Order: sequence, then structure tokens, then C-alpha cells
Amino acid sequence: MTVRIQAERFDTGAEIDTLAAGNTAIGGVASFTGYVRDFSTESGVTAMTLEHYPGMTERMLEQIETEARQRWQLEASLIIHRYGRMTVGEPIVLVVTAASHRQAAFESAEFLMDWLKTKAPFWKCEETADGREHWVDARESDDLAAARWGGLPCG
Amino acid sequence: MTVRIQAERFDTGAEIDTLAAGNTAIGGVASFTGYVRDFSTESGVTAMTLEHYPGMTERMLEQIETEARQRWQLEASLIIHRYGRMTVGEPIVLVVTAASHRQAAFESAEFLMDWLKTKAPFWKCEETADGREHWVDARESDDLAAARWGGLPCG
Amino acid sequence: MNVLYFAWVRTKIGKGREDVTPPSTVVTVADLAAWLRQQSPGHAEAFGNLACIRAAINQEFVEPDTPIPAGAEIAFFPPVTGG
Amino acid sequence: MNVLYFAWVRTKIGKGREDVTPPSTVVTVADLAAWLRQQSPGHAEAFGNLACIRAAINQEFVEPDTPIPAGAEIAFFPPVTGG
Repeated sequence: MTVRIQAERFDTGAEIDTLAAGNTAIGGVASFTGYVRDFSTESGVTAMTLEHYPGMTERMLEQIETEARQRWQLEASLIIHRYGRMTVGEPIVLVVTAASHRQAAFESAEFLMDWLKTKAPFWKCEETADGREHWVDARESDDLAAARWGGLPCG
Repeated sequence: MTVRIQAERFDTGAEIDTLAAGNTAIGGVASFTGYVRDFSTESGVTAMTLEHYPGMTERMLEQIETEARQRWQLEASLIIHRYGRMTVGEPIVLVVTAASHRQAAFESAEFLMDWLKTKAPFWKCEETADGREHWVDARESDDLAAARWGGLPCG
Repeated sequence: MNVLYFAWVRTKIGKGREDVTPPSTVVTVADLAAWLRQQSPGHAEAFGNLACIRAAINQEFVEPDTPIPAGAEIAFFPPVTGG
Repeated sequence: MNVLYFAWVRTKIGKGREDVTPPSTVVTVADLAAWLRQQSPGHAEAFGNLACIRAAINQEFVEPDTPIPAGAEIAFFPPVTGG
């Protein structure tokens, strides 16, 4: 059960192999890798920088991994989330879960990703080809929580 | 969009890397690898042989991959299913799906695995340490379809 | 008529494939299974409980009441246990 | 009181961390945000629309009406956009 926050690239294949190796109780391994997508035709974005809250990030990721292990019978799990500058095509985030049964592996991987997207303290700043930067808006779902504060659009 | 039926082992990591490489429209890649689990403490099973129906297997896997591509917007997908003899810890099956959006990748991978388990013409024969072999029973869900034929237990 | 067998249907019958010539009263997949059951003790054991048998015609799953077209490839096997 | 800023809250204020001494009337996270807003034009811009601000105390997300304990680490930031 591992959580890593790092600036360096990671190797999805090597991480999955390491997680599954040697534990013959594992019947299935599910993984999800998120990449920097190419939005350049729409928006001219060529790179982005992920800022995070050191200390809180590790704390939150460990909390949610504990939660996943309480909900599902997992043999092993791994979360890697990068911070810093990344260009199009680079991997950003990896979640791997291993269980005896396939449904536990799938469901827990999806649970971890959903949680990461909405609760882990990361913020994306996108760069366009002309050198300009802008902070990415939060998704609609977050606006529900926002209603408690008031009701104006963010900027 | 690839389907492979093979006796040889495969490398999950290398397959995921190949699938994702060079397509910058991909935002997420989901994968599932199924392994031969160690049941030896319960049942003494140390290896198994997967028999399949050559020709029909390829046909069914291609059908279901087409179905997945109609239901979800996928950038790439891969199914590998092995046949022949495998020992505990070896990978049996791999599904990888790549999409712009994470939900499409997750859902389609789960759909492909569910389908493989219930519709692909594979049969498991397990070996125990004392050299005996037995064919694995189908899962309960299959008994619904069986009701059309009659109602006795299989053997 | 070309018939294929897989898994324990194959091992009980003792072969994976055979060419058979059933009488013209054999029209459906269920008719063929009932007729094959009478061909040998191995066939009788394999087709002893039809609840445990699945079938395909020309590599597509079919129901027991499906008529067998001319020149078809028929396969009998247990419920699948793959993945 | 140690306050941290992230993402555009940080860039608008022009620093990622500051030590502040609010008056004793500042009890909750919302009180602190309202007081910080008056400290500079940058603060005014960052805290201009509180609907866009989230907060953490000692690295746990909190609601605006949460009282600030003594010696706490407070952080203000936009809604998260990770993954």
C-alpha cells in the first residue's frame, strides 16, 4: 500500500509488474494512467504545471487509500501523482489495485481516481504556445460545495 | 483496436506503453490483468490448462470489441487472452482501453472483462499437486441460461 | 455433418471432432444432441445432462431449438469458464 | 498565525506564505478570509469572491464556519483541479 508524490516521470508497466510480483493471492490487477492530453487545436495548450500542497497531499492520499482498503479486500495498491511542469503526452497520475477478485480491483481503482480528482490538493496551470499561463477552472461538481459561500462565478 | 489469442506469456507494462504511445488525444488508459491465483491451500491446484475454440474465439472477441467501440469513444483498445498450460502467478488475460476521458476507459475495460468471462469460448482444466485434473464449473450466472435446457446439476 | 467437442464434452467422447450423418428427423441442435447421445457410452455420458451443454453453429452461440443449416459447423461444449 | 496560499490565490497575493496577527474578533475561517481581504489590493483580488475559495486547517479541508484553533496552519486555495 504505497503513495508517492513526485516530480519525476514514472513507468506504468514497471509499477504494475512490481506490484503484482510474488503475491500469488492476486487474481486481478486494475490500473489507470492519466496523461496530459493534447488540447492544442482547441486552446493552444502545450504544457502545464501542477502545483500541490506538500504535506496535505500525502496526508489526503494516505487517507483515501486507507478508505479504499476498508471498502474492498485488496492485496496491494499504489497511487503515484506527479507535480511540476509536464508537456503533452506525459503521464500525470497512476492508480494500481490488486485483489483476488476482479470487481474489487476495478471498483477500488475507479474510487481512488474519482477521489483524487475532487479531493487531492492539486492545481493545474496551463501554458499556451504564445507563453501565456492560466489556472484551470474546477469542474462543475465542485460548484455544489461552492454554493455554501455565495454564488458568483470564479476568476 | 487489437485482439490476440496466444499461448505465450505477455508483458502488461509493454502492452500498455505501446498502446498509449504517440496518441496525444489519450487522456487516460485503463487496464486489467487476470492471473492464475494460488488456490493451493484450499484445493491443491498448482496449474491449469485453458482450452479454447480456435476461430470462434477470435470472432467473438472482435465482435465484443466492436460493441465496446460503439458504446464508448475509444482511442485504442487491446485484448490478449492466453490458452494452454499456465502455472500459479502467470498472467492469463489482459484488457487495455484508452480514451480522452477516464470514465470511458474504465467502463469499457470492465465491460470487456465481464463479456470475456461469460461469452468467450474458453474452458479451464485445473491440475492438483497429485497430478489429477478436473474441469472448472461455470459460474452461477450461467445457470440462468441453463434453465432453458432442463434443471439437473452439471458434472 | 462436422461436429466439434470441447473441454469435458471432448474428453468424455474421446475425440475433438467427428463427421456424422444423422437421420433426416434431426432438425434442431437439441435433436442432434439427443441423437448423438445414443452413439456410444462416451456420447451418452457427455450428453447425459443437456442442462450442462452449450452449442454453437458456425462459431456463433445458438439456442437448443435452432435449426441446423446445411454444411454447418456445429460445436458442443460446457458453459464457458474463461478469463 | 501561519497562512499558506496556493495556485491563483498565491499568485494574486504575490506570496505563498505569511505570518499574520488578526484581531481577536477573527474566530472562524470565514472571519479570517474577510479580514485578509482588507490587507492589500492583491489580497482584495484573491479573496474578492469567496465562492471560489477553499480552506484547510492543519492539512484537512474545512468549512467557512470552522473556528481556527490556536497555533493552526491555515491554507487558502481555489477548488482543486488535480488528476
